[in-house]
Amino acid sequence: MTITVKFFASLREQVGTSELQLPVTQPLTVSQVWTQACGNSSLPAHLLTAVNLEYVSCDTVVKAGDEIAFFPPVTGG
Amino acid sequence: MTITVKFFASLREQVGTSELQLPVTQPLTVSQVWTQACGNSSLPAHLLTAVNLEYVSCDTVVKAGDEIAFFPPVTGG
Amino acid sequence: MKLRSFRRSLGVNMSIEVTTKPFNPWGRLQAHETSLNTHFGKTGAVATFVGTMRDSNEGDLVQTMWLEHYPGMTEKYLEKISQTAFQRWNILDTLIIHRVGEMHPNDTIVLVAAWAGHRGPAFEACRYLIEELKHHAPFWKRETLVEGSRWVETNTPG
Amino acid sequence: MKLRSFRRSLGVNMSIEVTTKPFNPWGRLQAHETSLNTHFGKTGAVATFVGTMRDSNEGDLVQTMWLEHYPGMTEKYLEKISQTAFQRWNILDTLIIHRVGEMHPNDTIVLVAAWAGHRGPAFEACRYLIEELKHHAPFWKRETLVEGSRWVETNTPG
Repeated sequence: MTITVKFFASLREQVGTSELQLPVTQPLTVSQVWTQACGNSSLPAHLLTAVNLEYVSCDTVVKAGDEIAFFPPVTGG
Repeated sequence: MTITVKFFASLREQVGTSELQLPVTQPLTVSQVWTQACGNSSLPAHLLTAVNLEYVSCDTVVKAGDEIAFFPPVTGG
Repeated sequence: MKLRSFRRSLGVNMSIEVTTKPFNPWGRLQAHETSLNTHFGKTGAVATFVGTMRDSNEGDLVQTMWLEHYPGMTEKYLEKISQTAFQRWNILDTLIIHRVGEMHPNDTIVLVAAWAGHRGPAFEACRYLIEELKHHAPFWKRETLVEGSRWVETNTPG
Repeated sequence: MKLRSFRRSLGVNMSIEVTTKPFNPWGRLQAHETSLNTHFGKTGAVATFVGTMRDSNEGDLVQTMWLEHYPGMTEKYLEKISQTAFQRWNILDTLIIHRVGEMHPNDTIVLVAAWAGHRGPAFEACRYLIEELKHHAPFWKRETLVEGSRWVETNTPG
């Protein structure tokens, strides 16, 4: 039972990977996913978070099979 | 010594001509031009007026050689 | 009718055309951009508006439309609002093309475009130009319906 | 990348494309209009915005740009804002095309267009779409300068 964690743009470079699988044995918030995935640091306030391709707040609870993404402010268009 | 008086669109049809020459022997306001050109009626409030291709108010004074235009509200674009 | 094209110093470029001929707005935008060599790499944004003849108005089918204008004053007014747009916004180029004479449903009536470094000035200048044109430029529409014809009395509010 | 095109009932037409290939915005608008047979004579207005890569940013020359995105979420977000535009304004059709991958100065980055019966809804929907896209759609720009490269940190305010 895992979740997929994705990182984009400058954050992807900082984390050093674009994607990893995280085992989950209990419900986790997005903030807790960050902490587990990124070595116990707390989620930086400026980062954006999405679960299953939709923006969410950092206290959203995720479950096995979900795709969680972390990324910096967007700059398209 | 004359001025050119032009009419456009529905007003042109009502007046029955697109252009006429009006003799001038003294300074006239745009309103007075209308009255002389159009049989002593007073200038209808909804009409727009231009002198030498620029919008003016009806009390603007015109002189020989000027081109005065009267027309209804515009509907371009 | 001739193309009035103005190339001024200080990067002020405005083009105005009043034409009796049908025109393709996208082809004209393409051609205009091709001519903008001086803005290569400087233009970050272009906002455009294209107005097209609809086949009905106020509940009636419209078969053809006749667009009358005041030659001379029209061009002068469009030049004036283009100059004002350059004074108010940080823009690089403007283009206005307006059809006159007889036209049919789906024909392009008007094209307005504003090029700028950034999107705010491009949008604002484009909107300003079409609103000023609609409210003040001396054009008049006459519609031919299934039975009879009529002058259009007012434009749709912006 | 594939074209996501939606043809719904109730006259709701929205098209979204994310592409790695260079595209000509005016050619695409022309082609899109040709496909709009159902709106023949109904469209009175179209407002468009085209964003183009500039050759400098924050005072530095930019040689190439890399546009990263979040595949899947990007398209979903663009669909969402297109649907919202149809809910808020009386519009007939929308088109969004966004480039990703490597690009060069003067390349088109983004095209947004909204077709409507009248100009107010066309302008407002077009502006809404580009603002929402710029502020929230998951795209990121990385610029290659004469020396080195950097991620763009913020967009120009609208």
